[in-house]
Amino acid sequence: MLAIEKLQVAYGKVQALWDVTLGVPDREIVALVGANGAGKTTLLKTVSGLLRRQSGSITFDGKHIEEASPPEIVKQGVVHVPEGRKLFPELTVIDNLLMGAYTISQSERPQRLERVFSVFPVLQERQKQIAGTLSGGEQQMVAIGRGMMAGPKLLMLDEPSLGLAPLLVEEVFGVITEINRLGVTVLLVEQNTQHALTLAHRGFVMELGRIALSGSGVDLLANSNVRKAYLGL
Amino acid sequence: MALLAVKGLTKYFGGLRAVHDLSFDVQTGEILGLIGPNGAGKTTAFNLIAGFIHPTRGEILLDGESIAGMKPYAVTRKGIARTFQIVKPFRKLSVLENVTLAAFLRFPSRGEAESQARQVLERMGLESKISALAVDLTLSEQKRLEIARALATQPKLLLLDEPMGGLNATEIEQASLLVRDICKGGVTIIWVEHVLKAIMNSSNRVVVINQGEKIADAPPEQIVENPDVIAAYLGTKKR
Amino acid sequence: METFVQSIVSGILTGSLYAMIGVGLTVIFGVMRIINMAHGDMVMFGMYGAFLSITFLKIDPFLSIILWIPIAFLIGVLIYRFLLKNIVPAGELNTLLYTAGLSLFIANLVLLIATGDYRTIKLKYAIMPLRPFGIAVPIPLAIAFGMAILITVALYWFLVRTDTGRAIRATSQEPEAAALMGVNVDRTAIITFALGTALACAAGVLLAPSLYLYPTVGEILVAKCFVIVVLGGLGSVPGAIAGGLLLGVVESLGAVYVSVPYKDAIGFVIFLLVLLFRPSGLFGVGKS
Amino acid sequence: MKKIVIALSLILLFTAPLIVSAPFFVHLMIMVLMWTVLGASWNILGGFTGQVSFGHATFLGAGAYTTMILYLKLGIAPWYGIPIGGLVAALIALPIGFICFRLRGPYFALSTLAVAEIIRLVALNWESLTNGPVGLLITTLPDVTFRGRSIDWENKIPFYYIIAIITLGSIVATYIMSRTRLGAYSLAIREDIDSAEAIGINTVQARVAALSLSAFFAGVAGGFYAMYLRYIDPDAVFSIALSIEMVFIAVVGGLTTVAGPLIGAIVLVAFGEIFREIFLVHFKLVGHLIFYGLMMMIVIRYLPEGIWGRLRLRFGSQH
Amino acid sequence: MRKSLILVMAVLFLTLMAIPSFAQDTLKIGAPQPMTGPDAPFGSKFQKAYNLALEEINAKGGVKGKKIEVIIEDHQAKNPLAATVTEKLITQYKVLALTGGRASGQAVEIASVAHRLKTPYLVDHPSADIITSKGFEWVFRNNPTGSIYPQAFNKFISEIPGAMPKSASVVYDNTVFGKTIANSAMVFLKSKNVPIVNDEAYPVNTLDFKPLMTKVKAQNPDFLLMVAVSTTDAILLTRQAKEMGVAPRAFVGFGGGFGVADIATELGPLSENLFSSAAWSGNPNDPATKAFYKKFFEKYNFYPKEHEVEGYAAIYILADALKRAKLTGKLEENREAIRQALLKTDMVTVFGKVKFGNYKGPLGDQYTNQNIYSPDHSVLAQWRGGKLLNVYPKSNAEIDVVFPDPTVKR
Repeated sequence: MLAIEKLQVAYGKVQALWDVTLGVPDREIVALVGANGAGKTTLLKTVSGLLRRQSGSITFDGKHIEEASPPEIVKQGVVHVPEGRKLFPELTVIDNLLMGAYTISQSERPQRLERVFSVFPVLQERQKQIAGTLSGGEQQMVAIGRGMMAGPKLLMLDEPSLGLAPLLVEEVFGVITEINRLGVTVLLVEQNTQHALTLAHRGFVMELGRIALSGSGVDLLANSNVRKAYLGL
Repeated sequence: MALLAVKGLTKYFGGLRAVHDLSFDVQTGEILGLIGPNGAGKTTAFNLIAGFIHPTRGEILLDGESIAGMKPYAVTRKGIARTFQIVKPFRKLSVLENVTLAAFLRFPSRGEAESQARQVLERMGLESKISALAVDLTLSEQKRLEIARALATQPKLLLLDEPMGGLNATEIEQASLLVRDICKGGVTIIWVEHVLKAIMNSSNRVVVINQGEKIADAPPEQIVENPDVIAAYLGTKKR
Repeated sequence: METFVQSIVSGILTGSLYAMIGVGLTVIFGVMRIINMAHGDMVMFGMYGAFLSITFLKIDPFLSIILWIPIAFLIGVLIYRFLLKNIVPAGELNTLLYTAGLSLFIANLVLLIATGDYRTIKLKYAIMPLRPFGIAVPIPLAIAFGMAILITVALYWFLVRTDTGRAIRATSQEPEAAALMGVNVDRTAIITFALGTALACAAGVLLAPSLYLYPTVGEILVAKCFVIVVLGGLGSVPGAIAGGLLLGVVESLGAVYVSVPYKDAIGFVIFLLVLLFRPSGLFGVGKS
Repeated sequence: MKKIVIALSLILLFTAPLIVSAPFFVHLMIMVLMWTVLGASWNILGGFTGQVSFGHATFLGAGAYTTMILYLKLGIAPWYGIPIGGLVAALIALPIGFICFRLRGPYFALSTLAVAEIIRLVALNWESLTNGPVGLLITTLPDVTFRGRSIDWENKIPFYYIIAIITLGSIVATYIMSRTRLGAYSLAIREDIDSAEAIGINTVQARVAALSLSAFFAGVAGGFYAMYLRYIDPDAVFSIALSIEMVFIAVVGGLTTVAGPLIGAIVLVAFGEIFREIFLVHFKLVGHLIFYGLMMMIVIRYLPEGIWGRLRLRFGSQH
Repeated sequence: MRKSLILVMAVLFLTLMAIPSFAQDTLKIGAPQPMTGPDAPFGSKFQKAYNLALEEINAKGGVKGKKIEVIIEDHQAKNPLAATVTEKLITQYKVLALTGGRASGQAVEIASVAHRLKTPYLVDHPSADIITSKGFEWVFRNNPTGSIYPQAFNKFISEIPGAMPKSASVVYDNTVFGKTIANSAMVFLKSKNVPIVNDEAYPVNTLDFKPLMTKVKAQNPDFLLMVAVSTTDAILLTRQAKEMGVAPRAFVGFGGGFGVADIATELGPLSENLFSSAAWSGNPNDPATKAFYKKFFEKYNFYPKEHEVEGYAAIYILADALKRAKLTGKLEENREAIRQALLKTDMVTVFGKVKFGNYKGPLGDQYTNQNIYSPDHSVLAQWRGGKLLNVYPKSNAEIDVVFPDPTVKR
């Protein structure tokens, strides 16, 4: 569904991605793991059009999207839930969600909202609350819900468990599985490697701007190389 | 006596508990690794020690003297220097000027400060870049520049906030050597890092924090066996 | 007691117009980080607009607002597109000086065309004030107040209820995330600037019957605008409304109970205190 | 090469009124130099520390009033009054600095604006000291003998040399600042205030020091203003417009440069005169400020680093 | 970069073209005025008045066979610029004499420069006392000083039985002008033991006087004295005083703001019986004034007031001096000759009689070259049916005074 080939990206003079090739098959959860600064976020930002590549190609459903603007990419069905949630802190929950549906016609919105509320019942209760006053976990749910409002074919989640207590982490991962069951393809960037890989159909390990390892989630988990890449043993 | 002693350090941001009842010591000559998952409170702990934020509760003692609540410049004058996670060089100034500025703290005359700065830059392997503007350096060079700048204040204790973040494998190797070298030169180091390989290889001791609290404090080889640490890092297995 | 009530009423009447001008400035700042020194000149545009309507078109100035809001919006689009767009990345100080130049340019262009003569708008129905409960309420200001409330409510509705409005608020809070939602940030900037201009112009139309107008009238309003916007928190719309009303009331009470010559100083002292102790403004939501 | 340029500039500075002796041009040169000092003063704070002040007229006004009041009420001659005016301005800068430097960025800028307005209103209403809106006027200056000859204060030449020396002082001070610790610290603060703190710089103290130095020169220029123009009133010397003009001179000339303010002042005064001459006197149209505004916009748009700043980049000079 | 270079070149080129191209054989008078900036409206008023006077004089062959020319420069209401343009007019354009100035702050700079550079300066409108009380022997003033403005009012309350206020509120703009007039009026009232219940200075161009009037109303003054240099302020003061229900026996306005036709058109019935104590209100019965009004209206399509009359008169006074002065070829001598001629001026203009002399003002200042008829120019007028009619002193009166104000319910 999403195919990235030989992607090179740089911030000014600093090269961030080297020859990254990666594919996300339809209806799967793909986990992208790796240390801080390995280039995971850069990759997502490039796919969503916030950053421009130097070379390489990105295709979505067979169409080239390297040159498209962020709004165009959203309309194609690729939605990026950024790291640190990036909610609109002074907007209410419902307004945040409606912002997610910015590219969607008015008539379809109630239906979308309903779907988000069915996944996150707590957001229905809190829809009038100002987003900045929610707890971390709730904010993450708003962020994911906001992403879902655009009706994505591919949802890219950047560190959804970041800064959450273990119980909430559980919940978020549960939600991700559920979203996937609803037919949405998920590209998941995580530091919580074990958890992410358990969940994912397929995983890629990034290191220093390159894809270091890839394989099915289960295989990678069993792979002692992964442990080595992380704990230095 | 420990060079630095942190006792019951606590910081709340509004209702958010960033650091809670954190206590640890650093002995002179040590490299202490400080690790923990994102959002665990490592940078907050650094900011508290360096005076950038003031603790809600708790004590920070340097050589037995309390430095909690001091302004950052005063802390630096006492002998604690730091680097930043996201580099903050003086972008439009030359590399030499960046470091000279820091050297002014101990050498009020420009001549002496400059020669001190040149020495430090040489140790950091930046002598060839001396007249370049900081903004034109690579990330790895900028990280080294920050360390050089910190060292030029002649600290007893150096706080490194993710010096390896964003570096490639060879650069990480070089940086590890550099850190050990600095320590040999008589500077005690507290080091926050995500590149665990490096920290495990170089530290004398590692403190692990999670959600603002200390969960382990031991030599590296014990840390990697610690089930709490593994859980904090890799996440608990889905049951 | 009557004195007190009268001061409060007068303060609120004037404050409602301050608020409208402030809201325009604050949305522009929120989305584009432009401190627009030419904002007062947009008010001046509106005042001349009202004058033109009654003098040449024989349209009641308050009615003519329907005509001038879209025109001002268009002017805003043109100014942003051709004069401001490229300067914004140069930083706040340069943008500020640039708009100061723009202000000189606009005011003196009007001076050349319209000459410096003072102009007035005479309304037959507005000579004696209303006197509900013995409190004097001048008719032009009362109408202006009512319309200012209508316009502000309409604007509020626009910002809260419509997609574009929501996009404007979202962009001012998290531009990158807004882009990820599919918002065209560039277009939002144009709309916002045009909207701010239209608001300033509308305030001018409403002020015109209560004031004299001349090309450099904008100057006396600019400093007040800043006070209002900072009082409410840079970028906050409810803040600017509250800031405007607060400034109106403080000036009014200060003039009565402290001293007329120092009434402007009171505004600035409060301004300074807010800056020092609550730099995010009285209504800013915890953004540092 | 550089030394020759400096020597030539100095010679030019001190012989200019002998070469161009028409009194009007001497007057214009005096105004240019006065604006240079004001631009240099703003540059010391705004250029070096990056702290944008919109209230620098405060210091000009403080200097002007000090000089004037000392002369009119205590009979202290202006040549003592001018430096004292500078000192008073520097002293006033201390509390302003300690209050306003708690704020950063646009908030600092707006706070200076507020302080300036408050001080203007105080000057306007404290009649026993300032004579309120009526202002203060001096009609004659006291006798001074220089090398056995009495100085003719009705002539512009003595004023020219006084302001030339003050200008030289401000430029030398800027140069020295760029070479010393305070200057270096200021640049560090401008570049990154957190890093500056981290390397042991007391940033509040350094900024207050820069502000005081800056205020000193604005105050001295104010003292000169009072003595040369002989009349001051609060709206004239404490106005926001005056503060903005100082910013404009510094920015147009080139921030952080030593020669920038001089270039900025020349451009500002010259264009003001030229545009008035062309449009008002020649074509009898009130269009000169349209073009002045347009010129401001064009300069900021195409030369954001300032005229001297751009030339300096091109020729690789340091100052 | 390239664009700005082109602009600079274009400007330089234009400058070269613009090198003064004045006719050589005219008699030049310089007039610094605010042509731009906040005071721009006044600059254009004076420009119109000067032009009318010049047309008339030059149509009759000018003075000594030469035409008179007025060079207007723009000081933008900025003091340093006023000094600069004065220097320029005197030394570059080599004018024989100066007039204009508009606001007192700038006029003080002009007077100071003119005095130093020994060029006669005829003040036509600025009224700050210091302009003629600092011994500037090159400075002459036709119009009254600020402290003379309330003279007619002072006479009125002293001479009409029962008119002496029992209490008075005084509000004035915080300018040299407002302050001087208010001081002068208050000094007089205090000497008559009238309590001043409000003494309020307000900033020029205040948008809202309601708070101030609320405060005044609370004192319930017997007389309300208002000083306004700006017409906006005068209109808003009167309107809002009445709107707030301030109810004195008399509303008395001082200063240019209260003498303009806009008062009647703007305020309508609210202007009825409002007093205006002014330096000059023009006697419409005088044929010269009538003729001037007519000519002015024909040319500009509006009736002149104080400013236009002052500007127009100034040109005639200078023309008269030029006529009498013995002009040689040398500029310095010519200027001295004009000064001498001005010292001997004794004529009548539309503004009234002119003769310059030294005497003591109402506040004790020693005036130099101040029109000795200034105190007599002061008249008390009253707005009646949309017209400003002189009511006091009797010799100048067009109609009987209405006092106390019957429209006010106390």
